[in-house]
Amino acid sequence: MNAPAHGHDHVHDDGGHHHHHEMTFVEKYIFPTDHKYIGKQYLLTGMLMAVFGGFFAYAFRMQLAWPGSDIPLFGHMSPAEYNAAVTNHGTIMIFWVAMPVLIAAFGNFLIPLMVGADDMVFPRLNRLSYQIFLVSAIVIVASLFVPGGGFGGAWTAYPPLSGDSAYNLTPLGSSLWLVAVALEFVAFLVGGINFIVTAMNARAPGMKWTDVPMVVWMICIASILFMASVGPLMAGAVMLLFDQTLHTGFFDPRQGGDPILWQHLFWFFGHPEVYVVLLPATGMVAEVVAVHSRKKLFGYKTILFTAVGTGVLSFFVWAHHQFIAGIDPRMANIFTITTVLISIPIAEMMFLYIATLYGGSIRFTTPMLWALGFIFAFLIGGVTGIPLGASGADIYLHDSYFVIAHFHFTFFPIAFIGTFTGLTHWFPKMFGRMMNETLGKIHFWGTIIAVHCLFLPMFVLGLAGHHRRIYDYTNFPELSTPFLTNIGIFATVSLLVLLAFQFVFVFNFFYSMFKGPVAEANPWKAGSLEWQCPSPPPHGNFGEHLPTVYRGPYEYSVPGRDKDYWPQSEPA
Amino acid sequence: MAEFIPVANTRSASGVPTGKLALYWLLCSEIVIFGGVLASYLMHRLAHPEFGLQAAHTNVYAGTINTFVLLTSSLMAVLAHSAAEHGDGKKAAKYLWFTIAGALMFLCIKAAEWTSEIQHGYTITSSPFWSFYYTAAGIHASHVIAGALVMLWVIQSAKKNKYLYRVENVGLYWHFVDIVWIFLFPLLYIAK
Amino acid sequence: MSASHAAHHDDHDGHAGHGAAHGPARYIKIWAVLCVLLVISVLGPELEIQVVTLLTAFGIAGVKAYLVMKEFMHLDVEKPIIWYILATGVVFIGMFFAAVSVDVMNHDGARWSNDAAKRAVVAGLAAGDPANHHGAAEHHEAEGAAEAAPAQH
Amino acid sequence: MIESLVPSGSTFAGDIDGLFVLICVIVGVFFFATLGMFLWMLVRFRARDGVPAQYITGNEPHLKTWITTPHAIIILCDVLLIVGALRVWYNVKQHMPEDVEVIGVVGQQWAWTFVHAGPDGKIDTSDDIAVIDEMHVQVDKEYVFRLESVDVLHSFSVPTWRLKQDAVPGRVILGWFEATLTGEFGIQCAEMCGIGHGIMGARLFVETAEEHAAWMAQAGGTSS
Repeated sequence: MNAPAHGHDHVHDDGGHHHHHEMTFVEKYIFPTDHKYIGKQYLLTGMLMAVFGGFFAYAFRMQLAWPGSDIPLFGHMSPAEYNAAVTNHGTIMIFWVAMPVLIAAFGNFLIPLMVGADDMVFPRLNRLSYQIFLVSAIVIVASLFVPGGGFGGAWTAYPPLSGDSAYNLTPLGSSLWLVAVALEFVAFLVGGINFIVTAMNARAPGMKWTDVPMVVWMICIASILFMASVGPLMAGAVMLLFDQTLHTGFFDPRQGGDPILWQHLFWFFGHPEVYVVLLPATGMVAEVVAVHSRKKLFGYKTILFTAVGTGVLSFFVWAHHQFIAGIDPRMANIFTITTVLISIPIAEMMFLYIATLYGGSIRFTTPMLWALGFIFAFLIGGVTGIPLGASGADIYLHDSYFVIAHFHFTFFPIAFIGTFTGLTHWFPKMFGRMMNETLGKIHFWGTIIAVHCLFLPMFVLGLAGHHRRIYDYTNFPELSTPFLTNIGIFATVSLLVLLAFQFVFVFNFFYSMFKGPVAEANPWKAGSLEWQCPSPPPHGNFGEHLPTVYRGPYEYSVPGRDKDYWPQSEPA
Repeated sequence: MAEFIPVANTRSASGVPTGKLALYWLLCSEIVIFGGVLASYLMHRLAHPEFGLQAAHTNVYAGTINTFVLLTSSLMAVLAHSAAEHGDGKKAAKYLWFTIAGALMFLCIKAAEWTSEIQHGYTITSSPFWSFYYTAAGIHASHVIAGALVMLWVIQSAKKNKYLYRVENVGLYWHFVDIVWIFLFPLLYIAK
Repeated sequence: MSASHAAHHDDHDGHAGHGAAHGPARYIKIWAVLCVLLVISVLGPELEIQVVTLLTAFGIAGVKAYLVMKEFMHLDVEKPIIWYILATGVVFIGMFFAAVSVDVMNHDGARWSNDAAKRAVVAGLAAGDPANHHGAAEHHEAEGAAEAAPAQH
Repeated sequence: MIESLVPSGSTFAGDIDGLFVLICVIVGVFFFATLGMFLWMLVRFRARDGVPAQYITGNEPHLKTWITTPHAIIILCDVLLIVGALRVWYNVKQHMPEDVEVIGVVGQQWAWTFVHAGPDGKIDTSDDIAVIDEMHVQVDKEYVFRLESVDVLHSFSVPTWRLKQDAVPGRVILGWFEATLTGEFGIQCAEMCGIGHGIMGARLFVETAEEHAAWMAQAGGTSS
């Protein structure tokens, strides 16, 4: 009831500016406030940062397979460079690839469209969020080229190593790394508030909370998780920055500080962070599974409750990253219980996705293949987490390649398979053109096979005692037997194959963007609101009349209708 | 550049005005940030009796006056809200100026206090207590500065009787900053 | 006129029924109460009785925060969703404290002991003892000595 | 499963391996059952001309059973896993043998120092034998290790024993082990500790009582 009054205010008050639809190039592409362009900016920045992350992966896998050799495009790799490469690979892939693409790019693009709004609630705040993010991306890249090199203390940045340049030997790199991460958090706090408030307040008339598409829910839950968990780490980042630059002793035992405190501050954020990126990916998979099997989601509310349950439970499990890190062993018992219990909601979520396929009419389009690939790979990632969460087995597996294999089987499906799911599905809406299905399928099969060949052998390496972040295994006779060396080489070759297949995607992406067949408004015959406006949507999304919602987003194959989908905005 | 204020901004499906809802989410994120610092401080404080001896060197008078200043500026903020509620933007702007004056006074007292402490040799590296003292109060002071800047921006529209709901929102933020100080004051100054 | 304002106010912010209770006069009254509480919280610890210190310093901080939230922020008439939002932050921080204090607040635990913290306590107490405290310079020396000692074990 | 890759050389190594096998069996059953269901659905419900999808909301009792039953079984399996994990954890990390010889382990950038108790069996006495990057223990004898770090975090990891514990500067962390297999094994640092992390290894020598006494005589003689 007060809403029209506000709107009235806004229209008439802009300090002399008046609203016009023709925007200059700079307004439209460089400093846009339109959520779709900000989403695309996030997407392209994230993809660019993925090149950095991927290049690091290439470089250190080459070093591991053929220690000391000259790496093409990189040259000889020193231990400091190796550490910087693994550290920044992890940091960039999580904070500058998974987060911007999954939450910010898809959140920006999809939330206003899916809730039937013309933009985010705070478009300029949204632009600010991207600008802060861009600065953080520039800082993290700059940190690699300062004297002393990039920060090499692992993405967890455990002090005292990260807090004292006498230990890490990267006085500038470590501070810039920390500043970049903190700036990135600020960007996502601002962006997250925008997402949550948009979904809470800007829903189309008639849209009940059970009518909100799953991916919107997931991005909002993820944003809330992020917001509630990142605070202690923000505080910790300030404290660690003071340790680095002013030589305070928050985490320095020589001055009465406590390094364990940082581990808690970090993992209190770090574990929910996993679910921050997981939930948007599962949301996109839910959308794609429903649309491409022409089925209503199996138990919409149950999926939602499993997501909320996973999110809440994820706050109670963080110390399983620290079982052997010097925390009190009695605490480990509590955290083992909570960690193993988190398997219940997340397994149920996967069951419900698979159950959605039951009775469906599954079309094996590229997005559907990616969604199915996500379920398959994430199942592996999920079940291999159990030995790590069970404290007894973690004693041996902690910080081994088993951990690496496990979390890459979660993060690769999340960050890449999830992204490809969303990108191939919403590409027509984003760019108004269809992607090439044949190239898409080649890319899918190449990627999915290569990624399993890359990470499955690492389980074996981990069980054989390979530890993480080791520059050269030939220093350890037990770890450089011909058998283990060959496994490492096999993994590296798989990585090269994996990277090679990404060129297929990049070509398909840019070629289709300009030369692909023009897409109709609703190429997948989907019911949710974003498909009820033109492709690509104009500024303001739905034109003069924003939609009204009459039903849930997943009314597929309703008996008695001649069409097998039922748009949310179509009056009964 | 053309301003585009979307219809989305004017909707209120949750029943809470958009600006206020966003503000409370912001406060939620601030609670965990300050909570992180204060929880870390408290853990050390309870385990390190020597913190009490060092806390005895803090200037309780400065802290008390600063608490008084912040409480008063909070009063000004709520009076501004009251004026804005009655549609009197000019009066609201006036009260917000008083609030900003309070913020400046707070910062001046803080600066004088820190100067004297640093001259006495109590710097941020003196001991973990002083590290926490400067860090926690510093993070709080940065919020005071941010709040004052936002208020300057709100005043510009309020004095033209526009966007009066912003007066309430910036006031809410200011009360939060006040509440944080209400807890920082006994934690850093009084508990010995 | 004022009735219509009150009605508008209720409409605007959902402060149903409280339009009359919140006014400048009441705000000033609350401010006066807050100032009195501030004086009590400063004077309480002067008695140097620990229970009184805790009660006056932290109990009154709680009361002050409550008053600001209720009277100035009008949280009492806000929709429940606002409470849930704020409670999210508070609850998670409480949980963080509960779990982390086991490691950080204790200096001894099952099969571990935090010797650095114990040394810091001893050195800090020695340096902060009024009997031998003559300024920060000495304070630094004492700390330096405490650092040097354990390195030789 | 693990012992085919790394020999099982301590009293609790077998427990950890057994726990791992237990977990693998439980989650393996779930994994393959889920996968089978998944693949079956992909084949059974692939798009076919003239066969429309069904309208299922997820509230149908006969279908919901397929979710709630595995759900209940997962809870049961979780209890089993937790009991198994906590048993092993208690034995390795919480239980503590009393009155046994102590070995000091000190990590620093980038070497391990092992302080052996020497002939008198007591640490922190004059006959201690401190050796860099070499640890000598006697087989079938319980030891307590006292883990410290000088500078940054390190992690004392002995794959053969399935033993891993971080060393935290400023803290003293205790643990125990009993070797069951003689021979020479590797020790690594398993926590990022700077540019030399990749070379921070040490050798572990598990010896019979006679060999150990001989080493002690020789090392004690040269070091004093």
